[in-house]
Amino acid sequence: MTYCYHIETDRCKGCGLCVAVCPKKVLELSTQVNSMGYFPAYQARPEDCILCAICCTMCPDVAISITETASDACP
Amino acid sequence: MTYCYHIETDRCKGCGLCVAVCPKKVLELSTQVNSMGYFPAYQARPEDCILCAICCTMCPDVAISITETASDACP
Amino acid sequence: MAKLFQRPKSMFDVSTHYCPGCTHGVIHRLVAEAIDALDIRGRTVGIAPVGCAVMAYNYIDCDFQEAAHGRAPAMATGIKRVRPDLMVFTYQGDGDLASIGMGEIVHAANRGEKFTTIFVNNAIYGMTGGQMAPTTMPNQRTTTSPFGRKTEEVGMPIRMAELLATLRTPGYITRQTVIKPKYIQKAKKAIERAFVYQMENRCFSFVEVISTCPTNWGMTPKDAVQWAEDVLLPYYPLGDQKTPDSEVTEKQVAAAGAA
Amino acid sequence: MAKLFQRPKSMFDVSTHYCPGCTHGVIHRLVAEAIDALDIRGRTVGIAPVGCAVMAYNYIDCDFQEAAHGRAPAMATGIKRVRPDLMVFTYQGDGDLASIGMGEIVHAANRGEKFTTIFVNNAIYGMTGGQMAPTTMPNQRTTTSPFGRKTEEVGMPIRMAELLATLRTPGYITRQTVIKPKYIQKAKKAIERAFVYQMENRCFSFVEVISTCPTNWGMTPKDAVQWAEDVLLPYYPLGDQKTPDSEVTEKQVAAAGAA
Amino acid sequence: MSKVLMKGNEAIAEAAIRAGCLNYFAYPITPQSEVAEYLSWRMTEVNGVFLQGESEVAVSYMIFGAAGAGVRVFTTSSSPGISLMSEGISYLCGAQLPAVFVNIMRGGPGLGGILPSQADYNQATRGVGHGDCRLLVMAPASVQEAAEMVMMAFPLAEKYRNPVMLLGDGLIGQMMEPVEFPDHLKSEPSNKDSWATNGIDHRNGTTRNLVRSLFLDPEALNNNNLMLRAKYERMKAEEVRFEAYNTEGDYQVLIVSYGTMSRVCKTAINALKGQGVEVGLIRPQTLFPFPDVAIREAAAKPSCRTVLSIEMSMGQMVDDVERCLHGVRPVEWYGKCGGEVPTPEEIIDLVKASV
Amino acid sequence: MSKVLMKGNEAIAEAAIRAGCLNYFAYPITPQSEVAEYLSWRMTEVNGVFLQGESEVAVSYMIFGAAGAGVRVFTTSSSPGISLMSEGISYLCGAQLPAVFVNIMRGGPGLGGILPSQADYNQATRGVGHGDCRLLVMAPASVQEAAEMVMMAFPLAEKYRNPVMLLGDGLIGQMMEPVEFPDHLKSEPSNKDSWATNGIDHRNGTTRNLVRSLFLDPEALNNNNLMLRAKYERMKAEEVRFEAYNTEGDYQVLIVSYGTMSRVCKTAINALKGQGVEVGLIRPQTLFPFPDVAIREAAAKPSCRTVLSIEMSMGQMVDDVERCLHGVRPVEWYGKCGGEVPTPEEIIDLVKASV
Amino acid sequence: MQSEVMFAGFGGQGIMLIGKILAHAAMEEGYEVAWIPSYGPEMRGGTAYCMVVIGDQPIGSPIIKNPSHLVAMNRPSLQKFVSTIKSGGVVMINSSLIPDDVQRNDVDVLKLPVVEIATDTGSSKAANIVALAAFVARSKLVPLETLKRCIEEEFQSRPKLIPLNMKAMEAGVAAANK
Amino acid sequence: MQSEVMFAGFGGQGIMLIGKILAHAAMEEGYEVAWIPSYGPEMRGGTAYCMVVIGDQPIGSPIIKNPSHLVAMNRPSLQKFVSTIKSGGVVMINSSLIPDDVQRNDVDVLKLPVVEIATDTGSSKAANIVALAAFVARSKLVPLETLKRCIEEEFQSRPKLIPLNMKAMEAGVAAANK
Ligand SMILES: Cc1ncc(C[n+]2csc(CCOP(=O)(O)OP(=O)(O)O)c2C)c(N)n1
Ligand SMILES: Cc1ncc(C[n+]2csc(CCOP(=O)(O)OP(=O)(O)O)c2C)c(N)n1
Ligand code: SF4
Ligand code: SF4
Ligand code: SF4
Ligand code: SF4
Ligand code: SF4
Ligand code: SF4
Ligand SMILES: [Mg+2]
Ligand SMILES: [Mg+2]
Repeated sequence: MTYCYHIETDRCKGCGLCVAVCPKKVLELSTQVNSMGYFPAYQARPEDCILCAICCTMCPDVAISITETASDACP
Repeated sequence: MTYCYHIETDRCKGCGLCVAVCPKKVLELSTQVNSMGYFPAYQARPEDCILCAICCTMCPDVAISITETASDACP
Repeated sequence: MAKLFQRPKSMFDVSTHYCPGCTHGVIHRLVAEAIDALDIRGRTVGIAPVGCAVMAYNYIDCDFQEAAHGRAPAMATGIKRVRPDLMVFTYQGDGDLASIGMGEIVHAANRGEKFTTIFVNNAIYGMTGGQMAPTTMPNQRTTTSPFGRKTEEVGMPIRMAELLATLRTPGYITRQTVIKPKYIQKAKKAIERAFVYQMENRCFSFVEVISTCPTNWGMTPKDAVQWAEDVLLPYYPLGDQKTPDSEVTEKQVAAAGAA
Repeated sequence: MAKLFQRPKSMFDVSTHYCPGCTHGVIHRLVAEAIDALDIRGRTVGIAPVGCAVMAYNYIDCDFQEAAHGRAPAMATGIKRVRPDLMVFTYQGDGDLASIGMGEIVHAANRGEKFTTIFVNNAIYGMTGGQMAPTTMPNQRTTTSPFGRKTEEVGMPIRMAELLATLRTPGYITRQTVIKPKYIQKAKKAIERAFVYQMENRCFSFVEVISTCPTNWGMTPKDAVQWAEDVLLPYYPLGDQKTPDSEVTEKQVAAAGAA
Repeated sequence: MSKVLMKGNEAIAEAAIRAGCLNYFAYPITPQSEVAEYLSWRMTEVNGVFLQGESEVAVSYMIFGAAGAGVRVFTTSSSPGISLMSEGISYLCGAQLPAVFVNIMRGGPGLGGILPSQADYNQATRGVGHGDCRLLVMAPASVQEAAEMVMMAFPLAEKYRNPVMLLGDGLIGQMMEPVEFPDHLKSEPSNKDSWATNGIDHRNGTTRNLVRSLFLDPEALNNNNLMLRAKYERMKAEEVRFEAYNTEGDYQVLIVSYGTMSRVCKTAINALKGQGVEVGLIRPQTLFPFPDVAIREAAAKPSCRTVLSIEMSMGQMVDDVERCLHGVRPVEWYGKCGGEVPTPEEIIDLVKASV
Repeated sequence: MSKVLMKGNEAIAEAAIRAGCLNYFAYPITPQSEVAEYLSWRMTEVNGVFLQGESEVAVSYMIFGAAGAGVRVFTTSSSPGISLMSEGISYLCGAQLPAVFVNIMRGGPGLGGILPSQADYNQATRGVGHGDCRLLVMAPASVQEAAEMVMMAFPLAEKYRNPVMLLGDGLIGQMMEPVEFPDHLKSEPSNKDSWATNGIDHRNGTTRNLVRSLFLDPEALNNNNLMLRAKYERMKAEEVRFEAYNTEGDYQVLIVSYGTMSRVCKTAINALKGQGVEVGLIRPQTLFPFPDVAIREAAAKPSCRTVLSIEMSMGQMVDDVERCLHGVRPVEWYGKCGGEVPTPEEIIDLVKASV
Repeated sequence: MQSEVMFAGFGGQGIMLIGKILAHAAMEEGYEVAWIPSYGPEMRGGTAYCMVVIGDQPIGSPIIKNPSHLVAMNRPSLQKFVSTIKSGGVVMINSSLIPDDVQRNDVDVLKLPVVEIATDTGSSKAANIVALAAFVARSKLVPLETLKRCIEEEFQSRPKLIPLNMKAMEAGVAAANK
Repeated sequence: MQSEVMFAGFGGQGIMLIGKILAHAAMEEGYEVAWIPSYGPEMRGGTAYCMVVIGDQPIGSPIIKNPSHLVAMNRPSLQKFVSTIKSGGVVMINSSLIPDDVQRNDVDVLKLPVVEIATDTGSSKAANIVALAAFVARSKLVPLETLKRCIEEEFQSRPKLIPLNMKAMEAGVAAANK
């Protein structure tokens, strides 16, 4: 079983709320603009992520998901 | 000085509220219809009246007045 | 000791259209007495409601506007904002104020508009023939609740004084009645006080007055006052809900809590 | 322990029109999660307000009606009375519910209509560009209170949960917020609970949710959540104002007091 | 069913039930409160929904909600109450919801009076709400016709997915006349599954329905309006109803009048016949769509010299009459507004003066 | 005063102040919220009254109360908001109170959209409230004209003791154009002591004033209505305003159009001139009273073959055009509603198709 | 042919009801009928009246300036309406409350102390039925049998009141025929 | 003669403001002007645009299908409007956000990285002023002196911002003239 943490870049509005609430300071905002003209969040330090889903809970745009997959790698 | 107690018969709607509240049971409703078609209140026992004005306070039609006059008789 | 009693000066010497024993008449007189006592007839504007008191201006002798159903507080706001020197009161029934006019009274009260509301609660729509009001008692029969007010279906009666008293801004909120002389004396003082607060530009003031509607209750005037005492007063307790003094501290609290 | 997280099934997979960091999106998600949790999508009707959430139906996937400004509770009443088997919720902003819609929410609540209201209080008119709302804080600047809300002129902010809780009939009245994850968890439970009470046909249920409007507050999303916590929460305390259980006893009291 | 003597207001209430409408929301107002009073017990008998709303504004949206949920629903009110419903009526039009609104008109403007009037003609036929919204407006001239029109109103509302208004004056509501509820006017509510928010499960479906009037995209909004316009044009083609009275012979004067007022005109016409003066009458039964062609043709009759629009208003329908006449004959207005209905004698004098 | 570049909404706000109106009550709604936003600080500067009401219903009665108390007062709103004010407007008419209502129209019906529209023509000119109430309705075609009409509106409202409506479309409110506020349009509020409830002492009087619209006696109500009718007839005689454009020569087509739409038509007319097609335009500046005679006469010009009523609505003013033409020429409607304003190119094609 | 009857009196005298019963009876007899109330000022007290129109043709104007008959239950009503009544009509006067005489001799005046008559038969509240019955007995607008049936029907929901009202009817008829 | 300029970009880029400044400057020069905003959906984000019409005759239709010039501050705007511009017009492109080239050779294309230019002069927030100045320098619709005065006037209430915007203006002019 693998957990897949995924931020849908084009759905993210770069509000930074996830960055602020992550207990592990995993997240940062990108300097690359997305298709909507926002600077999306990304896991700057994915290795620190404890998959607590706090960022998911906070994200107003439901841009973050954590899924499980039977295969080794996330899609 | 004379106190004049007066019920304006044509203004009275015969509701009987004054009759009910008079502490001295002075008032009664007449059996004579007035111009509006009501049976007005009158002082059945004026001698018992203590001029407390409770009936005046109660009357919704401001039909009762107590006035003072310098002359001996009320107008 | 003998007491003198006469029609207040600011009341026209005419008979009213009210039904026999309807206590609207008493409340009119108390308002007129307050106007006389404070000697403000020359700068008072009354607002008559849509309800049995729609023609209150035929009885109380000061400037008057006639409201649309429920909108008296908005009109009073309009007047008072542009002419703060005028004394403005609204006279509203329970259908008028508590049903269609709920939004207007809550907001005028909450803005702290400096006018006075006389709220005549007779637990029914008088003028239109006895339909149910938001203040109609549980199981009370009316022409639109022929089997009695079913609270499971339409809820419990609304207590306006309590409701408004939860707002921070309004200053004087009280409930009185005029069904018996002893209450009338107190109601008179409350109405005067409400006008005084306005005069001092202190606060919105609201006097709920429990009243009767013998006609639509289907009772004699005597039974009506008794029913009001037995049934209405326990649910609609008399007394001040809020006075401007208590408000002062409230305000400090609020200020502290806020930005 | 790792947690899974995905877009709720009753949420469309589209991006919203909300501003970055606007917490309307979180509240939408909680509603959709509740619909999923109770498996009621097939019999739920949402009512979208006039406000930033006017297009809530583009995001939550169940039957929807679009209300006129402030009238969602009347529409919900219409639906629920003729189709009590449907689950109905309104989603309303503070301008919508507390200003123009005051009459409708008070009366729907007081009749005990068996629907659920999600009341999004962001202390401002979001959609129309940041005008003052009845919930705007003292001294808060808005486009129609450019010098800050002056409470001497327009009164203190209205606390809807407290106001509705004074009514006897409504059952579940609570205030929550979604400005931080810890609050979001509680808000989620409250929304679910509100739907459950409706499902059990018990009472009117009302969840006020303190939300942000970074755009019209003129703040970054981060500053906005902080301002909400520092300034709004002290004036708008979180927690249940009323639950149906406490109501049961209330009702007995009322019955005793009444006719 | 045999005839029963009923007040117009009660007949309207009963007719709605006979028409299969078991849902009613209203706010009391004279002269139509009897509808609510009647239904407050009658709906209990038939297991229907009766609710007194807190205001006419709220009621209009209770109607919206219920209509949107797919049931037959109606309300009744009187002039000021209808003004308060105007935003809601515009919303119903915009969202294409069927419902029936009854306006038992009283004197206006403002609080006005409670006696009969026809001064909401303009509002009903044109301005009841903002935007391009129109109601199909029917105007009964008797209690029997009021009952029948109510029964017709529901299927019409559903045919067009548009609110229908019954425009009666206070006398129609207050008068008692014998009435029967024709079986042939009973109808089943139409299937609304394609658009009503009656629950996805209820439709055994998977996709949701959406009832709305907001179209932020200008093209979408224009299209919605074009669709509405097409419906209104279809009403004009299919729903015009009127009665022609004494139009067979050669008349010098044509009266256009509706509702209670038209009955007074008929009495006058009969009396004038006795005096050798022939007067024709077109009585619009639908005010929108208006019987343009019928009136123009009746006015164009060579014998006819003038047209009178007689209304219990200060001159409202007369604009429509002028409009549809295209100048073939001059039109004059006569009317009163405030409760006093013009008498047959007045009409007789008026006609005599104009021939 | 020199010209300043201003949004229509701000110019309207400022014009009211220049016109001596220092009292404003309103509820926010796109596309006119800038009026309130502007006045929220500007009224502070001039010691005036600014209040955001809790709803349009309440605002209409704040206006009533203030107007009844004898001050100049106005409000602004947009389509759904005006519907909610319709009961109040009827009350103002009935009680004969002067006040100014600005409607910056948006798409309808229902929630519709927020882009410009002219679909409240019917409501403004006829049905805004119940009963025989009419507004004097002015329709500006530029920011400058909006400002001037606002300044004219107050004395007109007082002249007739009747509400006046300024009917603009969203573009008029949102556009910036240079504007100046002509000194000659400034005016003093009239003396209202004979009827306003401004306090007995204020009038140095002893008898009170009464502002009301209820007349339970039918004759009294009829009389009130006759008085109102007389005012409306006087407006028809004295207040008709319109602009005639390119009507000197011989044109084959006459366009009737107002507001923003008329500017588009002018551009089209100029372009058509270049192509040898002459088109006349009557632009009503008052919608009630309507320029009946001007339009009929312009249409009757021998060269003119047809009339086009071009509106940002689904066909509303066209009824008035049809009415006033008395059949002298056929009239056709063209329009769009929902935000997209028909372009000059569309009008050009339309005219070409009809000649 | 068309007859119009004006019923007038104080609110509370049961004016509307007797108008309705007459209309009902006429309808049962196959006539066209209309019952038109005054639903004046939304308030109590004042004068109440209703008009009943009975005809063999559809009824045109419900507004009638000169009714055929009058049933006047109080003084103001008599004064207001008596001069409007068509020649040959019946004018029924409740002499219990109306001292006046009628100054016309082209109408058929019927003066009866209906309150006293009603009181004698059991309750003054049935004075309206006394008046109605007397009026019908005199005007013969509908058969008394039909009237009786309609009165009974009217009180169907309160059957206890039927005997009283039947007695009142009989008394009214008897008084009119005296 | 009439010219129309379409200013388009994201909400927040200051599009409305530069349109207004141009309209103001043109007014000062004695032209007839109109500034017409898109006041689209009552919500944030999305594309914002405004049209400035400048003419020597009263301005007719405020609705213009084919403007003379375009100032495109983001990619969607360029894509949406570029094909509508009249032959001979100026198309000014914010190349900081728009990688695309224009496929027309009947217009005068001016590509400038206005964000970078603005950043270099002090703040990326002044990118709009850079664009405006560059556009005016190229199109010559109004004298640069007048434009300068109007920019100053616009920031009168926040005088601290004036030097920054003056620099931005100069940089824009310089870039356009390069
Ligand atoms: C908009 C509108 N709706 C309804 C009415 C009818 N109406 C007149 S008075 C009234 C209710 C009066 O009841 P209340 O306010 O309790 O006053 P009361 O007569 O009991 O003193 C109603 C519903 C109206 N005139 N206007
Ligand atoms: C009758 C009416 N009045 C006013 C408006 C304009 N309007 C749209 S949304 C809104 C306020 C929205 O504020 P709120 O309810 O707090 O919602 P938010 O956008 O803050 O979520 C207003 C006044 C309208 N659409 N209809
Ligand atoms: S899941 Fe938890 S640890 Fe991982 S990024 Fe999100 S908030 Fe941070
Ligand atoms: S909370 Fe969501 S929208 Fe905001 S930055 Fe994080 S992922 Fe993006
Ligand atoms: S004054 Fe007092 S004692 Fe005299 S009648 Fe009145 S209540 Fe009775
Ligand atoms: S209280 Fe007044 S109205 Fe009533 S009976 Fe006594 S005097 Fe008459
Ligand atoms: S109906 Fe009721 S409230 Fe109205 S006057 Fe009569 S008793 Fe008083
Ligand atoms: S305007 Fe405010 S409430 Fe509306 S979407 Fe933006 S941040 Fe949210
Ligand atoms: Mg009441
Ligand atoms: Mg809000």
